[in-house]
Amino acid sequence: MNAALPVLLLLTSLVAATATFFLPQESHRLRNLLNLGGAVLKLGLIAFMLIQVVQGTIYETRLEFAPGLYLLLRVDALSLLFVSLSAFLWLLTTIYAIAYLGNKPDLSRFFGFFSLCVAATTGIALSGTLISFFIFFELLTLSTWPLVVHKQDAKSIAAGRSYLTYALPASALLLIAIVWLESTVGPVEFAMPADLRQLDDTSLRIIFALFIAGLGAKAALVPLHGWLPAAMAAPAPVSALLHAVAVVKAGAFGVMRIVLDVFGLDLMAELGLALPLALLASVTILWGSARALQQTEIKKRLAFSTVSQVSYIVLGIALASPFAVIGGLAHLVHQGLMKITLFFCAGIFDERAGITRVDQLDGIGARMPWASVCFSLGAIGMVGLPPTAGFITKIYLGIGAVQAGAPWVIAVLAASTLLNAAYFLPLVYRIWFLEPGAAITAGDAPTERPLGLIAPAVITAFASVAVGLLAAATFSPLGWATLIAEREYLR
Amino acid sequence: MILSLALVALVAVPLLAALLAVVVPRRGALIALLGVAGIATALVVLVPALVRQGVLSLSIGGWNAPLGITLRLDGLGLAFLSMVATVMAAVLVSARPQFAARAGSGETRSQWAFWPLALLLWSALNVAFLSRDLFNLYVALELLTVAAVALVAIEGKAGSLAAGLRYMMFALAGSLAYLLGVALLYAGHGTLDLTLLAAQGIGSGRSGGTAAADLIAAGLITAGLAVKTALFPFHAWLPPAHSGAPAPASAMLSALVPKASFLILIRLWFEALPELASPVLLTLLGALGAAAVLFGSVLALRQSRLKLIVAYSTVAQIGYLFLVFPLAGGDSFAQPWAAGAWTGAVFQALSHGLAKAAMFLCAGVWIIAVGHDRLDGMRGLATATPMTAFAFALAAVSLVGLPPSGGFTAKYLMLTSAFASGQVVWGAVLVVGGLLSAAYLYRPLALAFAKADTPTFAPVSRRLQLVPLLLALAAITLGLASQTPFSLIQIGRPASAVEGLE
Amino acid sequence: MITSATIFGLCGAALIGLGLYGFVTQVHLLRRLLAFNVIGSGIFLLFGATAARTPTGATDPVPQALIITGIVVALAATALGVGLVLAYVRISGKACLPEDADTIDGGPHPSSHEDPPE
Amino acid sequence: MIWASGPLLPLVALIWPLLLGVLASLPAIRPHALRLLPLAPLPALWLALTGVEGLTLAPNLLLGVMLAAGRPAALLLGMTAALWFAAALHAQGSMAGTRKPAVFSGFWCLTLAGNLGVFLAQDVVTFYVAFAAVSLSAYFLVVHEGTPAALRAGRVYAALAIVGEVCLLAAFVIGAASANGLLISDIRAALLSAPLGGVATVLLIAGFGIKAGLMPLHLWLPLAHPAAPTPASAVLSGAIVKAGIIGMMMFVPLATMAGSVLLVIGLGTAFVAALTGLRVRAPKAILAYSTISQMGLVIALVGAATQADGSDMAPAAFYAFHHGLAKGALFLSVALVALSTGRWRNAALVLVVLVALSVAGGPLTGGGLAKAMAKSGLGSLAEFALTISAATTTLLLGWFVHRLSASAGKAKASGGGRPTMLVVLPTVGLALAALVMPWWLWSEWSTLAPDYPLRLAAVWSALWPVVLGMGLIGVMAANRWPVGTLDEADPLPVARWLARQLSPLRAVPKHLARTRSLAADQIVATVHKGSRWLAQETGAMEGGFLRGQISGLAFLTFILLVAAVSVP
Repeated sequence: MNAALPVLLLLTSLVAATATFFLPQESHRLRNLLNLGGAVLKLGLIAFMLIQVVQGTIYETRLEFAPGLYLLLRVDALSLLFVSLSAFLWLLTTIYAIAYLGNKPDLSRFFGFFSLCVAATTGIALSGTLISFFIFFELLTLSTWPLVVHKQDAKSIAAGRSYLTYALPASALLLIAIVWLESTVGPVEFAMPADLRQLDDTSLRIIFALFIAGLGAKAALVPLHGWLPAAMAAPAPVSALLHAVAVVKAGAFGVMRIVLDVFGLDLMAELGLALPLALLASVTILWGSARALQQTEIKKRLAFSTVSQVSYIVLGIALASPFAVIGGLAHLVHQGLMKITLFFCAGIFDERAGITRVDQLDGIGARMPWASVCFSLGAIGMVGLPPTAGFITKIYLGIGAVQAGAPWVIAVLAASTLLNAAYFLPLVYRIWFLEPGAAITAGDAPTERPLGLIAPAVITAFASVAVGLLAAATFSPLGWATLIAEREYLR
Repeated sequence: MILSLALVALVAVPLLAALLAVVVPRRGALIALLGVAGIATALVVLVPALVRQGVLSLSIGGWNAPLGITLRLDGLGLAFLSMVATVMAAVLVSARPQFAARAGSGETRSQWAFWPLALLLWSALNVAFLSRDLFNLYVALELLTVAAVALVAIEGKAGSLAAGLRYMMFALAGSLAYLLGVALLYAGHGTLDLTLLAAQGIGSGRSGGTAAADLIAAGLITAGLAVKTALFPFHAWLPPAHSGAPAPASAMLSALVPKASFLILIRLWFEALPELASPVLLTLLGALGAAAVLFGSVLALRQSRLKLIVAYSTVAQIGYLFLVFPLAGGDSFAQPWAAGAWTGAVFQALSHGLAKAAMFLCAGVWIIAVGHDRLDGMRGLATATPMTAFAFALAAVSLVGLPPSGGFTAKYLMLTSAFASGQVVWGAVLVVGGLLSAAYLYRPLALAFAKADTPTFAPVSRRLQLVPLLLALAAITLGLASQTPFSLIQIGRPASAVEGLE
Repeated sequence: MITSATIFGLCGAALIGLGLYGFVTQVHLLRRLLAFNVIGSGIFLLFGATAARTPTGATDPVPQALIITGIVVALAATALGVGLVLAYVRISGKACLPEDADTIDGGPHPSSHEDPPE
Repeated sequence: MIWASGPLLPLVALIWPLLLGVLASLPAIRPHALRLLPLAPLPALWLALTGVEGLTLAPNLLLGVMLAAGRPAALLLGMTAALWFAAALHAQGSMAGTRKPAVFSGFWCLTLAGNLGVFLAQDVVTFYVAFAAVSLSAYFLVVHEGTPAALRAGRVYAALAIVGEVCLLAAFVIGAASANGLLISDIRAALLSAPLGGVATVLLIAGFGIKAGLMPLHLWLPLAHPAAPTPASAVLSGAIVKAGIIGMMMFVPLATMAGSVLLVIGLGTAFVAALTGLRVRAPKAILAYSTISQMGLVIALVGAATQADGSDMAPAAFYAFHHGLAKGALFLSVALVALSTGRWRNAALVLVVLVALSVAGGPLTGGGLAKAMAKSGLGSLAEFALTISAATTTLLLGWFVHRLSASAGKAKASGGGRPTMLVVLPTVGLALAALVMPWWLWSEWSTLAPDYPLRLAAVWSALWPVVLGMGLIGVMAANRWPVGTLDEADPLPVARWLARQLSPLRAVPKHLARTRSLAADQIVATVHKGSRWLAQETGAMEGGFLRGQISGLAFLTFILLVAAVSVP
C-alpha cells in the first residue's frame, strides 16, 4: 500500500493526460471530468499523506530501469510541500483554464499536455534520486513546449523556441553534472547523502556550478532568465503553470534538492559555495525587479517579477541559516499563490477586456471589481506588505540573513521591496484611481464571469493573505517549512 | 528440434517469402505479412529458450565450421533481430497502401519489386545477425547491399537512380575491401569463424607476434564495414540514397541496414580480435564517430527537406555508435564501465532503429499529406495530423536522448562510462550531439506546429498515422523498460564484467 | 623459391591494384563496374592462392567453395549495377554521377540534394 | 489548537473594526457605511478606560500575536480611540453624501485597527503589521476626494510610507535576529549589543521619523492634511502620527547616542517647522506644520527619556496625549468654522483660539499642564528651548487663526448659520477634553505636586512665552503678515532640489533597457553566427566527400591507418 501511493499520486495526472489526448474536441464534459477528477483525487491523496507524513511515515517506490538507473519515488515532507502546492494550484488552474479556453481549438491537446506537465512536476517533487529527478525534469521541459506554443502563432513559436534554447542546453549541463557526480560516488539518493568527498574540491565546485546552471535556466536565474518573459505569449493558464505551478518552481525545487540533499549545508559552507549562490540570487532579485519596472506589458512585468521572486527561494537556501531556509521553503508556496493570482487576473483582464498593457488598466477597478481586488492583493503580497504571504517570507529571509552573517542581504531585500512597490503599486493605483481610458468603452462593460474564471483568482488571492495571517499555524506553508527544516536539515 | 527450426526460420522465412512474392505477383503485401507472422513466431519461441539455455547455435546439415554454415544466436543478435522484426513489421504494414497492387490497375514495377526486395533485405539482415563466419557475413552484406541499392532506385527516377548508383559504388568498394581482408585473414589463420579466430588470440603474445597481413586484413575489413555503415567521412552516399527512396524503403535503409555492418564491426573488434585493438585505433574510430556526430548534425541543420534532415541525422547517430570503441574497447573492456558503454551503444543502435524508422514513416505520412517534403510546406501539419506530429516528437525525444527513452538510456550509459573512465571528451561529444540533434529536429517540429496559411492537406488514413506512433512509442518504451533488454543483451557477451556499473 | 601459389598471389595483387586505380580515377559508371570486377578477380585469385598454403601441403577446399560463392555474388551485384547504369543513362543521358559530371564536361551540375523526391 | 489565550478584550478591540470594515463592503450597507464608523473604536475606548492586565496570545495568527496595554501605550490608546470616535461622528455631519462611502469606511476601519494595534502589540511582527496597516491604509483616506491635489499628496505619502516600511522591516529583522525572538522588549535590549544595532537604530529613527513627521522626513504631512477630508486630517494629525511616536518609545535603544540625536533633531524640527508653517496659507497646511512642530517636541521628549534609562516616557506620552486631542479639535474646527456663519462662526473661532492657546501651552490649559510636566524632565537648555517653542507655536497658531477667520465659509444660507450638531459636538467635545483631561489625569501621571500648575512660577513660565508670541503676532499683523508665499503643494525647496538631483535616476531603467543584451543573449547570437559559418564550411566539405577520387583516397588512407595503428 505504502509503495503504491506515490505511483498512484503520479498516475492521477498521468492517466488523465493520456486519456485526454484521445478525446475529441467536442467531449467537453468528459474531458473536464477527467482533469478535475484527477486533480481532486490527487488532492485527496495528498491530504491523506500529509497527515501520515507528519506522524513520520515515508512512502517509497522503486522502479528499476537498468543497472544503476532506477526511478525512486519518495514522499517526504519536502516533496509534499511542493506536490501539495502544485496539486492545489493544478485544480484551480484547470478550473480557470476550462473557463478561459471555452471552446477554442485543440482543447484535448492542451489539457493532455497540461496534465502531463503536472505529472512531471509531481514526479519532480517525488523523485528520490538525482536521475529520477532529471527524468521528470526533462519530461516537464518537453510537455511544457506544446503549451507554450499552444496558440501556434509566430510569437508563440518564437517563445517556444526561446524556451527550448535555454532549457535543453541547461538540461545537458544538468546531465553532465549528474553523470560526473554519479560516475564517482554512485547513484545519489536524496535521503541517503552520498559521500561527495570522494571527489576533490575543484571538481565539486564545478559540478555544483553545472547543477546551478542546469537548474538555473528553469528557475530563471539571471542571466538564464530570457525565456520566461518571452513565454508570456502563451495563454494565461500556461503562464500560471509556468510561473507558479510547475516550471520555474521545478528549477527552484531542484536547487533546494541539490543544496540541501545532495551537497548539504555543511559541505556548501566548506566549499565556499553559499556566498556565490546568494550573490547570484541577489543579482537576480534586483535585476528582475529593475527589468520589471521597464515593462509596459502586464504579463511581461509579471514575468520579470517572477524572475525576481523565485530567487528569494534560492537566496533563502543559499543563506543556509535556519530562518532563511524556512523562509525559502515557505516562499516556494507563497510565491506560487501570489503569482498565480496575478496571472489569473492578468488573463481575465486580457480575455474579457482586451487589456494587455499597463496604461490600459486605468479605472478597471470599477468594472471588474473582483479581478481588481485579487490583482491588488497579489500585488501587495509581491511587494511584501503585511499581512500577506510575501511579508512572512521577507521577515524570515531578513532574520535569516542576519543569522547567517550576511546583513547585506537586508539591503537587497529592501531595495527589492522598493522596486517591487515601484512597479506594482502604480498598477494598483491605475486600477482604482484613474479614470477609464479609451480601451474600455462604456458600451461593452467587461464581465468577470463565468465563475470558473474569477473563482480561482479569488481563492488564491485570499489564500495568499490567509497563509500570511495564519503563518504560525501547523499546516500553513511556513509551519510545514519549519517542520521540514527541523526534521531534515537543521538537526 | 523446434529451436533449430525457429533458428532456420529466421533466415528462411523471409527468403522464401521473397521468392514467393516474385512468383505470385499482386499478393506481395499478404506474403510479407505472412513473413512477419513467421518471424514473430520464431522469435517468440527463441526468446525463452535463449534466456533458459544461453547462447543457441545450429550447424546446418550437421556441417561444422569452417566448412559448414553455423547459425548462432546470442543476446546481442536477438536484440537486433527483434528490433529489425519490429521495424520491418511496421514498414511492411505502412507500405501497403503505396505498394499494394490496386484492383483494376496494372502492377507497376515498383509495386512488384518492393515486396521481394524488402523481404530479401530482411533475410540478409537476419543472416548478418546470426552468422559467425566472416565469409557468410560477406554474402549477407552483399545481399543486403543489392537489396538496399535496388530499393533506393526503385522509383526509377534520375535522382534516385543516381543515389542508388552512388550507394552501390561506395558499397562495392567496401565489399571488396572486406573480401580482401577476409582472404588475408584466411590465409594467415585458416579459419573465418569468429570464435575460432578469437581462440587464436590474434595480436596477443600467444600467437607469437602480429603478422603484417593481420594488420592489413583488419584495416581492410574495418574500412569496408565503415563504408557500409556510413561512418564519417564515408557517409556522403547515405543522405541522397536514404532521402531519395520512398518513405518505407528509407525507413528500412536508415534504421536497419547500417546496423548489420556495425554489428559485424562490434563482433570483430570485441569478440574476434580484442587484442589487436590498440588504444590509438580505438581513439581513431571514436574520433571519426565524434566527427560524424558533429558533421552530420551541422549538415542536418542546413537542410531544407525533411527527409534529408532525417538522413543526415542518421549520419550523426551512427557516429554515437562508434564511441563505443574508445569507451569499451581494448584494455578497458575488462573495466567496470565497459559493460555500460557497450550496452549503451547497443541500446543506441536499437533505439535509433526504432526512432529513425518512425521518423521516416512520419515523413511518408506528411509527403502524402503535402505532396513533397520541403520544410516550407510543413506549416499546420500538427493540426492536420496530430498523431504523426506526436510520433515525430516522440522519435525526436529518443534521438536527442531525452528521458525517458531508449536514446536516453543509451546516452546515460555511455556518458557514465565516459566520466567513469575519465574520457570526458567523448562525453562532451554525446552532450553536444544531443543538443545539435535537438536543434535540427526542432525545426520541422516547430514548423509543423505553426499555423498553416492554406490548410489544405490530402487526407491520410489513421492506420498509416498509427504505425509510426507505435514505433516511436517502442523507442520510448525501450527506455522505460530497459531492464529486460539490458539483461537480454548480456547473454553470450564475451569475457567481461556483466554486472554493470555500480 | 617462387611457387605457383606465389605467382597466383602476385597476379591477384596486380589485378587488385589495377582495378583499384580504375575504380578511383574513372568516373564513367560502366568503367567503374568493370574496375570492380577486375578487383574482384584479383581477390579471388589471391584467395585461391591461399588454398595451397596448408601446413600439410594438401589443397584446402574451403577457398574454392568461397570463391565460387563470391563469383556468384559479384555477378549478381554486377548485373544489378549494369541494370541501374542502363536505366540511369536512359533517363539522364549521362553515364556518370552528377557530382563527377564536371570532370567530364566541365560544367557545374546541380547537387542531387535539391532534387525533389516526387 | 489554541486560537487565543489571556484577556480577549485587546483582540476584540482590533478585530471589531476589521469586522465593521468588511461589513461596510456589503452591498446593502455600502451607501450607509459611514454610520458604522463611530462604533469601530468603542471596544478600544472601553479597553483604555477600564485597563486590562496580562498578555493576550493568539499563537496561530501571523507569527504568534502578543497583545498588552502597557502604561504609556494605554494613555495614547485611549486618546486615539476617543479621537477616532469624535472624528467618526464629525464625518457623519461633514462628509454626508461623499463619494464612495464604503471604500472610505472600509479603509477607515482598517487604518483604525492598525492605529490601535501599534499601541497594543508586544511582538514585533504584530507591531509591523499594525504599523503597515495604519500607514498604508491611510493612503486611501488621503486620496479620498480624488482631486489631482489629493492624488499627488497620496503619491508622496505612499512613497514615503513604503520607504518607511522598508526601513522598519530592515531594522526589525536585524533586531529579531539579534534577539533571537520577536518580543519588542527583547529586541530593544538586543539592539544595544548587536553588531548591526547602530544601523538598525538609524533605520528605526528614519522609519518612525517619516511617520511622526521628523524633519526632513515630514514632506507628506503638509500635502496630505489639506487634501484629506477633515475628519481624516484630524485622525492623521492627532492619532496616526502617534504611531511613529509609540514606535520610538518602544524600540529606540536606551542610554545611547540615539536619545541625544532625537532630542536635538526633535527640537530643531519644532522650531524650523513652526517658522516654515508661517509661509503657507491653507489653514489645514498651517496646522500640519504645527503638528510637525509639536511632534518635534514630543520626539525631543522621547529622546530625553531614551537618553536616560527610558523609564519615564510619561511626559512624552502625556504631551502626545494632549496634542492628539487638541490637534484633532483644531482640525475638526476647520470644518466647523467653514460650515457656520454669524455668531456661530464667532463662537467657533473663540473655541479655536482656546484650543490653540492650549496647544501653545498657555497657563492653566491642558497644554500648559503637559508642557509643565515635560519641562520637569529636561536639562536646562532643552527646557529653555521648550519654553521658547511656546512663543513660536503661538505665532504659528495665530497665523492659523488669522487664515481661518479669513477663509470663506461653505455654510448654506438657510439654518441661521448653525452647523449640524454632528459637527459641533465632536469638535467641542474634543476641545473640552484637550483642555480638561490633563487636569483629571495630572495626579495619576505627574510626579509633580498636584497644585503645581496653579503656582505662580508655573503660571508665569507658561505665560510669558505665549505673551511674547502674541506680541509677535501683533507685529506681523501690523505688517499685514509678510509671509505665506510658499505653495502648499511644494512644501520645501529642499524637496524640489532633491527631486532635481535624483532625476537622473529616472533614466536608469531606460539605460538598463538598452543594455538588455545580457551574456546569454550574446552567446546565443554568437552560436547562431558560428553555426551558420560551420554549416557553410561543412556543406563545401560534403561536396568533396561525394566524389569518388576524394573518398577513394580517404578510404585507402583509412585502411592503412587502421593497419598502422593496430600494431600492439
